[in-house]
This record gives sequence, C-alpha cells and structure tokens, in this order.
Amino acid sequence: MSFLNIDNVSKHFGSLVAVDGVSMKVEKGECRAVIGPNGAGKTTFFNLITGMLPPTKGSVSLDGQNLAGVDPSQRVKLGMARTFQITEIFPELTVRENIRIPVEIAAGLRLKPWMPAGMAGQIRDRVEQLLDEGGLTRIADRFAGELSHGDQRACEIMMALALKPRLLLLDEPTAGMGDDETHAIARLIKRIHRESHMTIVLIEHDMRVVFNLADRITVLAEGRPLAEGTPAEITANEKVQAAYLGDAA
Amino acid sequence: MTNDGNSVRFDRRTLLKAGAALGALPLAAPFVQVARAADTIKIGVDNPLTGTYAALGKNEATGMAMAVDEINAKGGILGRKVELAIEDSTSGDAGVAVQKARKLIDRDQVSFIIGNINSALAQAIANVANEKGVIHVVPGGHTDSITGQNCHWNVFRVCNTTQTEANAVAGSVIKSAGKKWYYLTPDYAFGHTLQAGMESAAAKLGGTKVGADLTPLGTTDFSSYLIKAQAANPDAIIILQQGDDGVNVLKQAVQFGLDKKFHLAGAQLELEVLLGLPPEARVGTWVFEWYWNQPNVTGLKEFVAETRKRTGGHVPTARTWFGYASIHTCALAAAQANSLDAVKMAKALQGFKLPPEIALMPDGAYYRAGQNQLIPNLYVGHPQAQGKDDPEDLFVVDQVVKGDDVSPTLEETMCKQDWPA
Amino acid sequence: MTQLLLLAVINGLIVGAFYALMAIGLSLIMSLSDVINFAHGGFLAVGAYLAYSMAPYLGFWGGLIVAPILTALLGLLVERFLISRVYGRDPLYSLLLTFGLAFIFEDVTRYIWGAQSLPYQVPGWLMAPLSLDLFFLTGYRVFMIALIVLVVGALFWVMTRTRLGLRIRAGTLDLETVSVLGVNVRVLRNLNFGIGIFLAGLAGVLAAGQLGLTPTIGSSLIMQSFVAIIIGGLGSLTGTLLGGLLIGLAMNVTAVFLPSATEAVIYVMMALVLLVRPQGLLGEEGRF
Amino acid sequence: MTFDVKKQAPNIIVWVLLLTLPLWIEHAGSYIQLGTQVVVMALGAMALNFLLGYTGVLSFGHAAYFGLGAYGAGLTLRYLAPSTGSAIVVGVLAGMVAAAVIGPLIVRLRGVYFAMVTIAFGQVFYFVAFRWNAVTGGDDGLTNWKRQPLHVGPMTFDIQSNATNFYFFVLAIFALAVAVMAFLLRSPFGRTLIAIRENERRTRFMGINVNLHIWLSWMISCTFMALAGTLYALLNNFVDPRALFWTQSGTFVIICVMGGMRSFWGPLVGAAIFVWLQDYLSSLTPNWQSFVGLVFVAVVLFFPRGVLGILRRRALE
Repeated sequence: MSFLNIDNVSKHFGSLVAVDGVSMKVEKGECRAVIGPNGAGKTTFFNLITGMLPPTKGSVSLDGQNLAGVDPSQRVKLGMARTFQITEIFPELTVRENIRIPVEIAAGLRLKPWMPAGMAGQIRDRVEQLLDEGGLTRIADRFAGELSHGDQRACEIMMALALKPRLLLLDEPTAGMGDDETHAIARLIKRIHRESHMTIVLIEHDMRVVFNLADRITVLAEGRPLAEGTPAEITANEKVQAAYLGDAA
Repeated sequence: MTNDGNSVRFDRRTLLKAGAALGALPLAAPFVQVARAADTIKIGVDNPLTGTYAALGKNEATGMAMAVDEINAKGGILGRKVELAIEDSTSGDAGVAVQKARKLIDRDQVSFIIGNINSALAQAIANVANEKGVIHVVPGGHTDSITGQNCHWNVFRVCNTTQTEANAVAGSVIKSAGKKWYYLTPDYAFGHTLQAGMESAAAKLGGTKVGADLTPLGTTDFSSYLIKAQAANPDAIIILQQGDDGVNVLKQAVQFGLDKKFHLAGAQLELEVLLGLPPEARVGTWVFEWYWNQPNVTGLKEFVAETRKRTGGHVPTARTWFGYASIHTCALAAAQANSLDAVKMAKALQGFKLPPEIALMPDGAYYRAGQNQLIPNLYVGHPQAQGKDDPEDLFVVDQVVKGDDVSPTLEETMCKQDWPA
Repeated sequence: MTQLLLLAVINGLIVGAFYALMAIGLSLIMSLSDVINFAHGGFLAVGAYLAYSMAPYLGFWGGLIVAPILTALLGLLVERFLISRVYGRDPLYSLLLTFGLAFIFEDVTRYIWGAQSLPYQVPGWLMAPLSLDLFFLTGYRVFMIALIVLVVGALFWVMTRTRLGLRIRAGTLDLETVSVLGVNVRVLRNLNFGIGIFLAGLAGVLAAGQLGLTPTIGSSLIMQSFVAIIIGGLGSLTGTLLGGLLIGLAMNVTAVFLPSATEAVIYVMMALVLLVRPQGLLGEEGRF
Repeated sequence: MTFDVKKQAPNIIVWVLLLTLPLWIEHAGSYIQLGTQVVVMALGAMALNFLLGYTGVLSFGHAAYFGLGAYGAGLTLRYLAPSTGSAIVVGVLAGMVAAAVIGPLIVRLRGVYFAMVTIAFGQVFYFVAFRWNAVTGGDDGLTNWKRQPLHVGPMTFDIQSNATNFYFFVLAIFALAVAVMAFLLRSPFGRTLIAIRENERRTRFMGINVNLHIWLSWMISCTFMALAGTLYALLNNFVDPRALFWTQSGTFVIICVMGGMRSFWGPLVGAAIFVWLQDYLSSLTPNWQSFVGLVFVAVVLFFPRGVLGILRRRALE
C-alpha cells in the first residue's frame, strides 16, 4: 500500500466532468509533480485530495486510512498540509504571528485559553527555527500583507510546514513569480524535501521547477490521466509531447 | 494587561491622543447646558418627539409653549421667568425616558417635570420623580395605576384614567348598539386597563363580552383579528387602539364594510386619529377628553385662535390642552403654595380647582385630593365625515359628561399616597 | 371553525403577497450587491408620501405609476453616490450605511410631511367588499393582488427573457465572470438597485391605501421581509415569493388558534428551515 | 517581566480616566449616570467586538443577548430573590444558554446572511418579551423592582441610591470582564479566532474546526453581552423590549466601528462618543435621528477605521 493512494477519483459539476477516473500512488518521501495544460483539472484534483470537494466517485487514502467523508480540517490532523494557488496567509498579522499560530496548533493548543506553563519557550524556539529555515527572520516583524509575492509564498509554505505534516501539497508554488523568486522558492522546496524526506505533491507550470524537484511526474489532460513516470520518461513520452509539451515549448 | 503581538496592538501616542479626545469630549460641551441663571424657573419636559407618539407629543409641546408665554407675560412664577427644558423621551424606550428624567432633575435642576404620553414611560418617570421628590405632572398617559395603585404624593395627572373614559362611554354604546361586545385591545398596560374598564362598566349595565383579541403595538395588518371579530357576531366591535394602530384598524374595518354590519365603537378617540382617517372611516361612538368646538366656554375662543396662530391654522386637540394645563398646573401650584417646596406645592394642589380660562370646559376641572387626578368634563359623541364650518371640526358632541359622575371612587382607585414624613 | 380557517388562509395569502413584493426587492439587491438594505422601509415610506402629495394633481392612478418611478430614481441616486462606495468592502459597512440611511429617511419624511398620520384615499369603487361572506376581499385588495401578480410576473419575464435580467442573474451567481465578460457591473448593480427600490415604492403606495400614512410605515414591515428571504432562500426569486406567501399564511392561521404567537411563529419556521436546509427552501447549496 | 511604561500607557490613561470619572464628569457638563451608561455600553460593544473585530464574524443581532441579560436580571429581582448578585448570574446564564442553543444553527452561515439570520433570531426574544405580558410586562416593560444593596460578608455597599457607588460597582465588573476578554485574546485559542478573521480558508487548512471556534467565540461574546445587559437593567431599574430590538444591535455595531474595531479600547472610545453624542443631540434638536444617521454614514464613508484606527495609522506614519 502506498502512502497516498488515489483510486479512480472523478468529479462532476452538473454535466461538466472536471476529473475523470484518475488514480495516483505516491510513496513515502517522494516528490510528485502533477502537470497538465490549463483546464486539465489539476486544482480540482488537488481539492479532491484535501477534501475541499467531495469526489463524485473513487476514493483517497492516506497511509492506509480511507479519507471518505473526512473534512479538510480533520485531514490536516492526519498530516496533510497545503498551500494555495493564490497565497492564503494572515495579511494583517506579522510574519512571526503567521508562523506562531500553526506552531501552537501543531502543539495541540488550538482550544487552550491560556499558555500552558513551560510551553512558551518551546513554541518560541520552534517559531524562530521555522523563520530561519524559510529565510524569513529578516522580515519577521513586518505585516504579511505588505510582503513581496515570493516572501508571502515562502511564509505560506513555512506555515504549512509548521503543522508538521506528513504530506505537503503545493498548488503552483511559483505561479506569477519572476525568475529570482521562482528560483528561491524552488530551492526552499528542494531543501525541505532533502532535509526532512517530506512527501510532497505539487502542481506546477514551470517545467524547470518540475524537472528540478520531482521524483516522478503525473500528467493530466482534460481531467484524465495521460501519463506517469520519471522526468526522463515523461520527456520521452510522445502523448505528453503532443498534448502538452508541444504547445508549451 | 500587556499588549504583545498584533492582536491587541496599541501605540502609546495613539492612546494618549485618544485619551485626550475622550476627556475633551464632555469638556467641549458646557454650551449644551441651558443657562443656569438663578432668576429662571425651569420645567423639564420628558415627552416623545420621535416615533409613534411624535404627533401627539408635538401638540402637547404647542400647548406647553403657549402656557409658558402666558405665565411669563404675567410675571412668571413667584416673579421669576419660566423656561422649558425639553428632552425627547422617544415613544417607547423607557431607558431613555428615565435617563432623561435624571438628567433634567440632576443636571438641569428643574423644579417640575412633565411627561409622558406613553403610560409605561410616565410610570417610569414618576418613579424617578418620586425618588427625587420633584413635582411631576403627567399630561397624557392614561393607565389607571399612575393615580391608582402606583400613585405618589408628587405625581399629578391631567388626562383621565381609562376607567373614567370607559364609564363615560359604556352607556351610550349599549343604548345605540347592543350588549354583546367584541374587544380589539392593544397589548400594553393602557389597553389592558381600558378593556378591563369597559368590561366592568358594561357589566353594570348588563353588557357581555363575546370575545377579545390583544393586538401588539405597531400592528399594521388587522385583517385576521377583524375576521375573528365578525365570526363572533357581536353587537359592537370595541376598538381600543390608539394613534397609528387606531388609524389602521379603523381604516381596515371600514374597508371591510364592518361598520355596516356591526356598530364600531370604543372608548378614547383623539382628533389626531380622525385627521389621519379617510372620511368614510370616521364612524362609531367614542369619548373625547376635550374638544375645541364648544359653546359658552370661557376663554376657549381665544385659546383656539392662539393655537391657530402658532400651528399654521390648525385647531387645538385634547393634547394641546393637556400640555397647556400641565404647565399651568405647575405655575398655579407654586402661586398657591407661595413656595417652590415640592411638598408644600403638592399639598396646595389637593382639591385645587383650575381657573375657568385654563380649564376651558363647561363645568371646570379640579385635582381630586388624595389621588392627584384631575376630574374634568368628558365628551361623548360621534365623528362626522366632513366638518361643516371647519375641515377640522370632525366630532359631534352628543353629551357632556361630568367627571364626578363617571370617575371611580377614591377607594376604587386603590391609591394610597406616600407623603414624606 | 373550518370557515374561519379558510378565511385565514385566503387572507394570509393576500397579506403574504404583499410581504413578498417587499422581500423580492430586498432579495434582488442582496443577491447582486451583497447589501442588506435596511433603508428599504424608508424608500417604501417615500413612495407612499410621494403618491400622497401627487394625488391632488395626478389622482390615485397617476400617483400609483409616478411615485414608484420617482422613488426608484431616488434609489438610483442613493446607490450611485453612497452605497456603491462601499462595494467590495466588508459587508459590515454597507449594513451600517443603510442602517444610518434608514434613520435619516424616517426623520426627513417626518420633517417634510409631519408626524401626524395622513389620510390617503383610494377611489371609492375600489373600497367596497366584493362579497358579504368574504368581506375582507375588498376591491382594493383584489386589485392589489392583481397588480402584485402583474409586477412580479413582469419581473420574472425581465429576469429570464431580457439581456439585463440574464446579466443580473448571472451576476448573482458569479460576479467576477460577468465582469470579465465585459458587462459593466457598476451599471448593472445600479439598475438592479433601482428595480428593487421601484418595488419598495410600489409597495409603499399600495400600503398607504390600507394603512395610516406615517413616517414609520415601512420600518414595521421590513422584518417580515427578511424572514421571507431566509425561508425562501437567498438568490431565488421564486423562493422569496414562496417565503412571503408562507409567512403570510402562517401568521394568519396562527392568529386564529394562538394569537399571542402570531409574530413568533414565523421565526420558529425560520429556525426549522435553517436546521433542515440552511440555504433556504429554494436556495442554492453552497452559496453560503 | 518588566513593566513597559510605553506599552502600558494606553491602559494607564484609560483606567485613570475611568477611575476619576466621578470627580470630573459634572464639571464637564455631564452627569454620573451618563458615565455609567458609557461603561455599560462599552462593555457590550467590547463583547460584540470579540466576535466582530477579533473573529471577523458579523452579528447584527447581539441586542437579543443584551436584552436577555437585562430581563434575566430584572425577572430575578422581581420574582425570585432581592439580590443584585443573583440577578447578574441569572441574566448572564440566560444569555449564555440562548447563545449556546442558537449557535449551531447559524455558525455555518457567513457574511450578510449570518447578519440577517442573527437579526431574525434576535427578534424571537423580542417578541417573547413583547407578547408575554403576564411575566415580562410586555411593551410596558418590567417594573416594580430595584437593584439591591450589595452585601459582602458583614459589609454593605449602597449601590441602590448612591449613583457614584453604583458607578464603581459597574466599573469593577467592567474591569473583570475586560481582563478576561483580553486574556482570552492573548491565548492560543484567541489567536485561532484572529486567524479565522484574517483568513478563514487558511485557518481551516490548518486543521481548525472553524465552525466550532466561531461557535465558542459567539458564546463568549454573547455571554459578556448578557453581562452588559444585566448592568443596563440595574442602571435603569427597568427593562423593556426595546433593549432586545434589532436597532439596538446596530447601535453596538456602530459603536465598535466608530471607536475602531481593531483596537482593544476602540469600543470604549466609540461608546463614549456615541452615548454622549446621542444625549447631546437629542437635547438639542427633535431631528436628532437625522444627525445620528449622518454619523453612521460619515463613519462608513470617511472614518471606516474608527477614531483609534485613524490615530494609530497617523502614529505609524
């Protein structure tokens, strides 16, 4: 049994079929990229994994546990954390507070109306550690809403990591960024993957990023699985070239 | 409490400024205060200017202003000028009315307080006035308890009790309509006591109740109540709603043709309601507490003329007179007692008869001793669709009733006055 | 008793139709602009007073047509210069804005026309009951229902058959897409607000025929409209219509059996609907 | 822990002003009951702001819980026990229980829809108070009761006839309530509420059961609102259904916005301005409603951040 096991999921919106019978197996510690042309159903597919949408058919299981009927917040507790295509952070709070909130949640304090004795230092250290890892220490006291696009994205990724997930889902982490920012984010993801052996699934448009990061790649087109394989296999796949790389290149 | 983090974030300068602004607010306001000159006597008015009773409140205010001008023209109270301090009590918020009463008494140091049209507010103000020992005149809140169970030595009332009104009109309704009555009663103290009054008055004359419905204040659609009333097949539908509710229920009853099947009647009716009704809905048998078009009443013509001058040609209503008589009561009490001491003034008013040019009714009016209730004339009659000589002459007086004949006895009122030792 | 109940049902539908008229206007504005228009009752009063003031010159019929149009124009101006300025901000601000406007409307109408209730007359031949048994079916109320049916019918036609209507409906579902497609959202919202206020003005004129005309005539009707919208489902005009009829019915039937619960019953209905179908009877799922 | 004077300055100013209020209020042309009313309204507004400003949930029906507190206190004194303390406890419990029951029905809703449904539910309580004449006194209000002197052990505090003592009594409760709210907002739980305000989706994808947290915040907010309501009833020795009416809710919302929703003391500043302004305007002109309406419009269009929000921004610049 794979760590993340997606079995034949479909999603229909009325007569529109956004995702049609997609299966995917991701092993522990793997970095998987999901690619595909616009409208391929990637984000819908992501939303089926994270529980934002219920699948019309098929099932998703994490580490052997079937996730049918498990709502997004409970999936997070099972170790699933994600970022969004449009960065979702706490704009009116400082970066440090943005990180501090998920750290406290991960420490099991979500409903604590007081800070338990002895926890304060532990929390503070963990926040500083994450700020440092994400390269955010220099901007820790600025409001998240004022940051550059790249810094906001880094902040969001560190917020997801603060939850100590077993599976990290990144929806187009470099969307809308310049070369420098893209490079920095890719480096950050790579380091996370290498240092913590985190299982990562990411949707990405930028092929340089994909081939740089991914162990394996799944290609979707018009809601259907088109191909799956290592970067080298995908590059060589003619169907993929026809459907995707051809017009992307 | 410390403010770490963004959640509860402050800045010192901000708060310094805010604090300064907060402190400066009331400081910037001394001009609000009416001049506290030693040579004026202030009468506080805590009456509605907004909401359902705004129209009635305005008419009472007109009467009060007239009285103040007359008093000042004759040298004021004990040689000092009179001045009104007017506050909007709102039409139904007793919290506001109480707050304003405290403000008038504590801050403006008024010698008298006037109010309120709404019985509940009148009662609430009476409690404050009693606590502070200030003479309080209720111009137009009718609930019996104000000069009954909850009466106070310092609280006087110009308008009638509901029981008096009921006693005045019950005989006429039974004579003209019949003995089986269905009540439509507004659901607040005034309505409850008015219905109880009508029931007890009717019972003495052999009248019976075939049904009753309580309608909440502010009801707009009375059709469901009217359907029930007609199904009970009474001789008369007794409509006890006042103000806007009274307009709505009468308008709808007449649209449904109920005035042709049954007799529509009630107790208290006011000129303000008649003016708001289309001509065809001006029907029924009612009692007026005061009417402007009466023959041979001393000073009435002058009073009407003066009101017209002040209101752009409108005639005085009972409300105008309530306001007028309230203010004069204050001045007369001070003159009679030759003092502004509340207890002395209250004693001076026991059994006091209003002079005819202020009573403005055929048999005059006096404050009944031991109850502080004014006992005036009442006017039983019926409305007319169009005034003959004046568009606002909408009521025909069939019978002038003496207050003494229809008022409950002092024992019946259950008033026990609480004079200070 | 059966007869009483029957009368209550018929009467309830009549009253409900009137609530629906007001609620549909509110609902239109709420679904497209995300604004709870607390000033709706204020506009209703303005419509009624305008008709009253114009009656000597235009008569009842002239007033019936012109007053709602003038009210709608006032609505367009208010939307253009005040309400449109808070679009896109926290809904809190639009609520407070219309709440403040409601205060101003009530006070200004009192200032202009006075607090005294005014007699508004409808033609005499409309006043008489049609039959002795169904005495509450006066010509005026039948006329009122006919007019409401006509206007609501026309509104449904506009919403389903005209370009404006289709755009409004599309905007209700997904404003972003509509604006991407090149529709001027600003104008769309403005016109939509105007239509809503037209209905309020019309409701005002109709109400003045039955009720005393006072500055507070509208504020006493607005709460029932809210409940009608919640029960029927926001974003669904049919739902709002249904909601209006249901609460009219519920109130009148309750008045027969348990008069003191007349007002509370519609809130109980609302709670039940929310419990079972939070989006309202005909509301679309996932909208809220 | 060191005492940071700079950080504490706002708190010091607020408390000095409030504690010395009886000394200066009359010289400032006002009166002590108005000061008490400011504190009561401020407590209500701060309770609302717990939900509105710190959880980002728009309730327009909080007057219901204010009124429930008021009726709870009034009914207790009228029928059950002549004890100010029990009156407060009963009133607060009434508000809390009602909020707990209604919460699950509404926490799924958001935005204007939430606002509208809270108004409509609030109206239920209004109509109960309005129509249940035999118990509540209906439209006439609940009368014939008075707040009672306070007995603490052998000591008796006369809060009944001494307005200044009552002011300090209200202020003490205010201080306690505000301290609890501030403490909660600084806790991990409090931060999840702020997270919901900032970004509900992000918060849900942090594993927070958003509806549960909103329900808790709603209950805390309504409970303190009910506490403010009990004090309001005790202040006037009177309750009527208007304390529950939805327009009262609008008043609390505008107080929060006027003072500054994002500032802890904002609602207090807003209450001071609003209560004073309304008192002042309604003495000045019968058309005070228009001016109050204009204040609403002006705040929305020109000062959406409120007094403290503007001051803070200027200070930052």
